[in-house]
Amino acid sequence: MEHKDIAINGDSAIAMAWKQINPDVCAAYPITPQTIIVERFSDYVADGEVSTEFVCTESEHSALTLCIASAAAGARTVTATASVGLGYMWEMLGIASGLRMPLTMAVSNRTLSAPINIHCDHGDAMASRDAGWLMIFAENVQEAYDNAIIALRIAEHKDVQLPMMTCLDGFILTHAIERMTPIDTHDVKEFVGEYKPVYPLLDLKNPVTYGVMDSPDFFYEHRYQMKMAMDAALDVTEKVFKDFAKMTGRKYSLVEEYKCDDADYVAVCLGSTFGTMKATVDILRKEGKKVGVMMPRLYRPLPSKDIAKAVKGKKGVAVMDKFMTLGGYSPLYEDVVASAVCLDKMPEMYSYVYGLGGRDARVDVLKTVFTDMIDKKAKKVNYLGVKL
Amino acid sequence: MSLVPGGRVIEPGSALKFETGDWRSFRPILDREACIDCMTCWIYCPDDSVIVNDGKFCDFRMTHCKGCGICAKVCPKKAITMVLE
Amino acid sequence: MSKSPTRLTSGHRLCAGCGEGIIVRQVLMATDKPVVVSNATGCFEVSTSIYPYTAWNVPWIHTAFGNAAATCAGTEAAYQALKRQGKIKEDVRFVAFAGDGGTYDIGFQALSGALERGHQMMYVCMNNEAYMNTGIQRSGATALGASTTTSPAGSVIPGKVGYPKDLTMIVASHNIPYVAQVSPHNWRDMIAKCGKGFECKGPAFINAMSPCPRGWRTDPSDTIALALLSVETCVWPLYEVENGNYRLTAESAKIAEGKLAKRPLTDWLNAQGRFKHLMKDKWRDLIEDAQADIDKKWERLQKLCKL
Amino acid sequence: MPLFAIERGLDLNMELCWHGRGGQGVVTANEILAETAIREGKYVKAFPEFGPERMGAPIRAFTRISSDLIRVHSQVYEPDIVIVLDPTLVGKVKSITAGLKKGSVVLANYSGSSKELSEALGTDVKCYAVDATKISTEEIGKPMANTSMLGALVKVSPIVSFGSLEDQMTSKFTGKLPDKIIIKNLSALKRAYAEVK
Repeated sequence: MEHKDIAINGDSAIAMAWKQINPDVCAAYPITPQTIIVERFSDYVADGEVSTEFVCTESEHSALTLCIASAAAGARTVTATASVGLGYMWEMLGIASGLRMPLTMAVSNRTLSAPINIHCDHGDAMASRDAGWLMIFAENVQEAYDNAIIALRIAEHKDVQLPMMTCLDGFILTHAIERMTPIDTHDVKEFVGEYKPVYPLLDLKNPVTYGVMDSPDFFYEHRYQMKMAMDAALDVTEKVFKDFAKMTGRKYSLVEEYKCDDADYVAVCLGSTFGTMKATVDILRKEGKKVGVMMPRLYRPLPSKDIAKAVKGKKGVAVMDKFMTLGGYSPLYEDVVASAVCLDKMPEMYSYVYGLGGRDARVDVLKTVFTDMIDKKAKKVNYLGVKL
Repeated sequence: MSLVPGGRVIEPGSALKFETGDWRSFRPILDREACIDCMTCWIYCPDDSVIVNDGKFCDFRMTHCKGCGICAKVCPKKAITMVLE
Repeated sequence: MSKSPTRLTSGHRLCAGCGEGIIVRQVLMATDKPVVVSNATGCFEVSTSIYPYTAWNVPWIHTAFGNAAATCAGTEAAYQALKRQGKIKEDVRFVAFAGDGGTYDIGFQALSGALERGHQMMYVCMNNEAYMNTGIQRSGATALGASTTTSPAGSVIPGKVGYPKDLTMIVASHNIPYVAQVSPHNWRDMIAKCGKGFECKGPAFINAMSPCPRGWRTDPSDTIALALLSVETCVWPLYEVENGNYRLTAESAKIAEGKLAKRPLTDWLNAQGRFKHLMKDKWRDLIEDAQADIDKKWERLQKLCKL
Repeated sequence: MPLFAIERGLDLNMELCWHGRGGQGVVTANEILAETAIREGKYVKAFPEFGPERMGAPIRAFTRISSDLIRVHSQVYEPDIVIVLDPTLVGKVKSITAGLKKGSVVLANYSGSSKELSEALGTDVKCYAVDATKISTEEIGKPMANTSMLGALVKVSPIVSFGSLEDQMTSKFTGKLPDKIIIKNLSALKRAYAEVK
């Protein structure tokens, strides 16, 4: 079917996906740079373009609480947040996953305070990476939109039943207008399907108790069930990606690779930087340098095997974290190194911290990630572009 | 694994299987003669341990009664006494 | 009434003589419609949902401590959405239970937000004047001079410093359709008020006095007597605010009319171990201050009821 | 004939940098340009420089327009075209001329000549001036120079066609603004196209 491409920013694209999905409930609290999502969706509600019960709460804590309770009651539920808003939700993140609520949340990635800074880095997402949520990242507006639709199918799958965060870089994607191919609303509805809640509270004839007091006798097992669900999510995601490609022609993989096959040196990154790095790779390839870049599109669960396969045999791997762990190694670096432990021969692994608090990821600076590795100038841990 | 994911309990009222009767030091004894079936003990029992049948006092649910003694204190006819187990 | 279905079963693990079990049973008797219950973390939540058991015969959800109102609002939002789509036919009631810690303190923001948004729900606070679940720590509802584990009666400081906040009045200032104070000793008053709360259009708030034998250092069998005493001393006046109109009810109405004696605060203090230290001569001024505070609030409430 | 010919042919790949003040419609102009380019089947990345700035503060915005998929997400550092919406920024804001390279051009809302403009900016790249404040005041009735500047822009560099720009503006604002206002904006667009030097 012919579709007309549109000009749209990342936040509006999320709101558009929600409009097409027409979820039962959306409870949210506005925060920069997620605000446009909530504003646009409010427009849809005000104009009767969706039948969603929209609740604009008094805090992020309440927003996610409402979403959890709504999902428990049996409603398809979505929300969105960013930065310290995600931090304010933190208590409820683990409760959403622990209660196995398959809700979806767009996260317009922004750093955490202090000092307060409204710009993009992955501080919010990384501080929440172990909360039992599935996490997926987007390179551009198209992917942010696609992820918002794909996420429902993964989260709601009977073998998964976990909440899912769809991350999009704050401002860089949320506020930037790009060309996007929207999916026909009918196709979106067909793709996500009718919501089938598991043990809903509103099944009044079968009363269910949610949020019990767990003892040491059971808690570990309940956690282990979540681990099994995370494992299952890898297969489910691949299957959903296939279905999505059938519908749109857009093919996604757990780990996206760009010119990695014959590369000696590769970089690993998340989000919009993947795009800028592709352009960087193209420039260096023209200079005859065998470099490539990859992105674990699905970040939680971590596609460890695919990462190991992709870095196998490389001379050097630069892992780029748009976040800095203080007093330790940064998360994506740890994840990639741990994934590669199974290899007979570990490639040289370098940690690159970059882009904190909105520090722009420029092509000329990103080039040094590769050239430093090639010229043996890269240190074990590098702080790209920091002014000392 | 047979546990329902998320720690959900899908069997309502299953706590009935958990007997709190052995928490009790004192047990309520009813003087059936003095009882006027006013249900005062029933409405104030925190543990739903006054069994009522057809609007009449039937029995104490001794499997669950914790022996708090509220029923004895609120009985307008002083028909309930607490005795040491 | 005794034929209505049991919504909360035996086998919960509240302390013997706990006021909360009595309150919840009475509240749930106030409607014959299906109910969905939300619960804040606290004694009641813990005691009724110890895995793999549940004392609940109705749908019940607990998520966290400071968000019972938001949890309840979430179930209600889902209901509104599904009802609109015709996916649910029943006429359902939504009720939240929380302690004073989960209401006066950590859950206050969520409560205020939910009331302002106007969800169709009833929120019931079971006020035992401290964090009892975690071992009797002071809350914003703890009375002046009460000894708790974080406001202990010391040689220099005589227990809790400062008066409890008047949450019922604060909630009434949200101008929601129905607000009331209740006490479990008067089940008729309790059930009548909760019945109004369940049926009013918009949010309702019920604040219930909930004697706690463990935290108050009282005998479990005295729970109902203490509940009555809180009303007779005007520590806990029974009243309602229906669409902005204040009205005293039950014993409190009788005290205002002079048909029942208002008992001195010392009767209330003497009855409980948590106030025992106040009986020393050196804290006499404090008792007088506490009495004066109660008298002032009682006078103001009577004025509001005459408006 | 366009004043500044694109020699890249079909392989269009341009980077633009906008300068203006908060509230002058920089973001809207950028949005219209982006929408028009997509209407023509091009790829776009258009975004403002983000910050807590309020009404009146100097702000920047960036546009990438390409015939191919755009992968770079960073800000624009070596613009092909610089557009200045507010004449009071000329000579005052140094970043206007930052990163200019051989073949770059500057288009400014400026009442003087293009020669005076290049002198004021202290640059030897090709400069174009249009008195967009005057045009918009006369045509629209208020000094909102953003639509006029779009008209001048497509004259200087036909990154999108004038016709598509007219079409996009008409369809974007129909139903949202009174027809009279839309027509006035289109007149401003046309006049600036004709008057830019």
